[in-house]
Amino acid sequence: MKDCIKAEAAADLIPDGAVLLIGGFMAVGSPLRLIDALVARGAKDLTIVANDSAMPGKGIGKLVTAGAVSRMIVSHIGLNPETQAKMIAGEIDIELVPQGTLVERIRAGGVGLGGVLTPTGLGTEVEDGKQTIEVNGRRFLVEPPIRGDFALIGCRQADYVGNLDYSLTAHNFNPIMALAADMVIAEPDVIVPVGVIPPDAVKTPGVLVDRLLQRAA
Amino acid sequence: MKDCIKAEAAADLIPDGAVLLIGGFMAVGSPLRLIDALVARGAKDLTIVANDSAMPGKGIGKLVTAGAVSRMIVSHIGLNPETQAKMIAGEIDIELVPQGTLVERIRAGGVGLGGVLTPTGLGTEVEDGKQTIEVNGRRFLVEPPIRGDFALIGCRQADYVGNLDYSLTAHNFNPIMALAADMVIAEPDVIVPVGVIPPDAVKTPGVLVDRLLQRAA
Amino acid sequence: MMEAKERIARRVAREIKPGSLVNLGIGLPSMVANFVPADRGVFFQAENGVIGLGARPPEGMEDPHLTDAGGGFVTAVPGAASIDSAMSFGLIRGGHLDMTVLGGPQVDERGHLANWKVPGKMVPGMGGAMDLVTGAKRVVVAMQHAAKGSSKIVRECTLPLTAQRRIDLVVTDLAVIEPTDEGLVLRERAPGVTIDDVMAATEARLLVRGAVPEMPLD
Amino acid sequence: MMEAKERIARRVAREIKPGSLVNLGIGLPSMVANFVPADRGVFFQAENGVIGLGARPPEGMEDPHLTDAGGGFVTAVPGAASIDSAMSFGLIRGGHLDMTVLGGPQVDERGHLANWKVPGKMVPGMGGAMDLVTGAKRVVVAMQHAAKGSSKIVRECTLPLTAQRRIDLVVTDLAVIEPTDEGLVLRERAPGVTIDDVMAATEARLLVRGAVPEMPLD
Repeated sequence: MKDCIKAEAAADLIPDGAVLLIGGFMAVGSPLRLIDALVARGAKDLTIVANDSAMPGKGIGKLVTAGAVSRMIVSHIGLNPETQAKMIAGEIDIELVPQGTLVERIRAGGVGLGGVLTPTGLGTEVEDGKQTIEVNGRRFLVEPPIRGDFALIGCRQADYVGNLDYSLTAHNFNPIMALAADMVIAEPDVIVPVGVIPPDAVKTPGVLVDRLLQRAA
Repeated sequence: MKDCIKAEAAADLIPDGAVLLIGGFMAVGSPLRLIDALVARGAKDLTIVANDSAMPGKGIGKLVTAGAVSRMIVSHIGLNPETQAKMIAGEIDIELVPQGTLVERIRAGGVGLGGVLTPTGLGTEVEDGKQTIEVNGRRFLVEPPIRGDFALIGCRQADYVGNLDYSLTAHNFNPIMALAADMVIAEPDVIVPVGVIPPDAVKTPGVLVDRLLQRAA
Repeated sequence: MMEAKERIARRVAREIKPGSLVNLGIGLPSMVANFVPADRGVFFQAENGVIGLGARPPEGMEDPHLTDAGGGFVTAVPGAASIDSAMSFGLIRGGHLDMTVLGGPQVDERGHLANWKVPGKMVPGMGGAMDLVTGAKRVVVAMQHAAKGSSKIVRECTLPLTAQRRIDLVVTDLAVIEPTDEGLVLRERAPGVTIDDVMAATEARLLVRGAVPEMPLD
Repeated sequence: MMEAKERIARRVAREIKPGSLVNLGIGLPSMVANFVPADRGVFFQAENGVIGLGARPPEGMEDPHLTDAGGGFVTAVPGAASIDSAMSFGLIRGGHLDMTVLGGPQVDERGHLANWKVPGKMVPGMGGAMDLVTGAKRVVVAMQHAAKGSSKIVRECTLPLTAQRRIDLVVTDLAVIEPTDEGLVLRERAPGVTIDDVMAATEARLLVRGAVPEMPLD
């Protein structure tokens, strides 16, 4: 049985300066109550690893607006002008990573691989300063793994032992991020008894999950 | 709608000398009717990439007994004395690969990665003759990707557009191998109408599958 | 006369083969789906997580967990599959995607695309564009021939490249152009547009190899 | 007196922490599960594809799609999850596995394990052993102290190594031994066995640091 905690208690577990992997794609599938709780507690100096920074007033965009973020590793910030403005003003240090490379770097961090060998980015600015390697006569970028202190996961159902499932386009980065952090906190839409999610439907095994967020009051 | 063919027709598609990725773990989850059809057609000189060679009279073991195999890339042959005997006699060339490295090499072949960086095998015979690389101050083996001419996939259900699901420990290498071959032939227990496998339950999208095996007569 | 964007979308739709897997970028490229008949068995991928992207849902029946890469509500067609980002980009990077249609500020004579950054002005990030251009079997660029009076088909990209891979086809409101070893070959012209009109509107050198028929737009 | 294998399995079971994820090798290590109370919330992983491996099914109710890594029929406990080989070894290699219990012909003074090949005699292949020893948080070797009269705890492995990682604990029918920076430390002895008995049965040098109590075997 997993510990089940309130959003405020979860936000208290996460210190300023932490590296957070946050699931979601334009806020779809993001752990929205966890994000709100981090904003409410006045979190500072966070490093956010995520696909994107959503938009002002939505998902990760709220953390940007609140000034809680000092660094981001993301693939896209085009729909959040605040993120772009803060980057240009030097308030947020941003590393832009191709989306497929980003998810593989997180997976590498989660499954114990030493890095990712990919042709994506070769011959572009993404190659600048990077290690490359030749395998079977082809050249690849060597992209290092990414891990977080915490992974904040949005999901559809969790059962009492922490098994998770996801819905439609709300999967996105969540199942991969659940592999790659020291502490994994899942925010399910509903929590169900053991057995409601059958073994073949489990997408994140409970052994990966450390805490569940209580149901919304 | 996918082409649906008899096992004999599938075996005729696969020429002697082909490289086959075959799913299954000790024959559990293996495409058993496809294997029988290959044996029946007298296939020769196959390269088999699989977790293991099962045991005499079961799954891939039948291909070994029939003399259809000239090369294997596998993690374990301990339960098939015939495979070991044929290796020692020089009849089958065997590359032994750690199981986790094997599945990652196939995945790399399937998702366009240049190779796998892993600590598994460092300081052992597995390192002999291999390229290594240092990333973030740690040393890793560089293991090259694996692809097949064909992937032969065992699954539970297929729908008419080729979406697949799997049951319990019969998943094993199947979902990964379905990514990594020029032609993917799936052998389902049952074929069901579109919609019977809901989107969230699909484990191999039909776009990866080229042919379905007809139901058993 | 047909609106420019619709003309581009209709022409690109003809490039899509029955039964193929296709990714459409946001903006103009996403219009292409409107001109692909449902009976062709084409599956559209939204890189955020679905194979079998469908049209907008009926008002009031939107699912907040079913959106396209721009965050807009969509539906899923029968036979759709949910995928996570690792599978989504595994398909893109592993050569399983038959075609991608992308927009872009610039294409140059070597067939290079630049579409993710305008230094000093706009840095949206590459999102999935670098993976798509590097990994898709076929890359089609759908864009206006010119923006603010200047050609978007240039001698050499002045903006940062999206990939070193040569794209396969450019479809604009004026022409269809194929990058080749020799350079950009003019394949088709829009109805009522002459070869000279296209040349005049293009900064890059265009080669003429054989006939240059009008674009089919059925 | 308790049979040797049961003694080993009982002692190893005490190493398993509540709520942990544990992989048991085939043979002797698989017996350990019999001595772990169900209420401890331990999940056993079968590397072929299930988290939450359970005991043998009732006669006639076996599912051919639910087996352990040796191919034998098993059950799944409530809360079990099916996993494919990529996830299974992702868990093992990514440091998510709290403990693995493996057998082995040889452990040496540096704590190296050799358990996948006897050159010229038997080449079963490493299966998951190299990944398990490299990736698990804790590696416990469960084996007979000697085979055919000769010690399996040796000065230096003569068989090919499974990994360069130092394993964490060895449990035999005679002793519990912990590999350390200084060498192999004798931690416990079997009931009725003296320190001298253990030393005499062991090729490797064993260090004694403080008390060497009898193994608890409840």
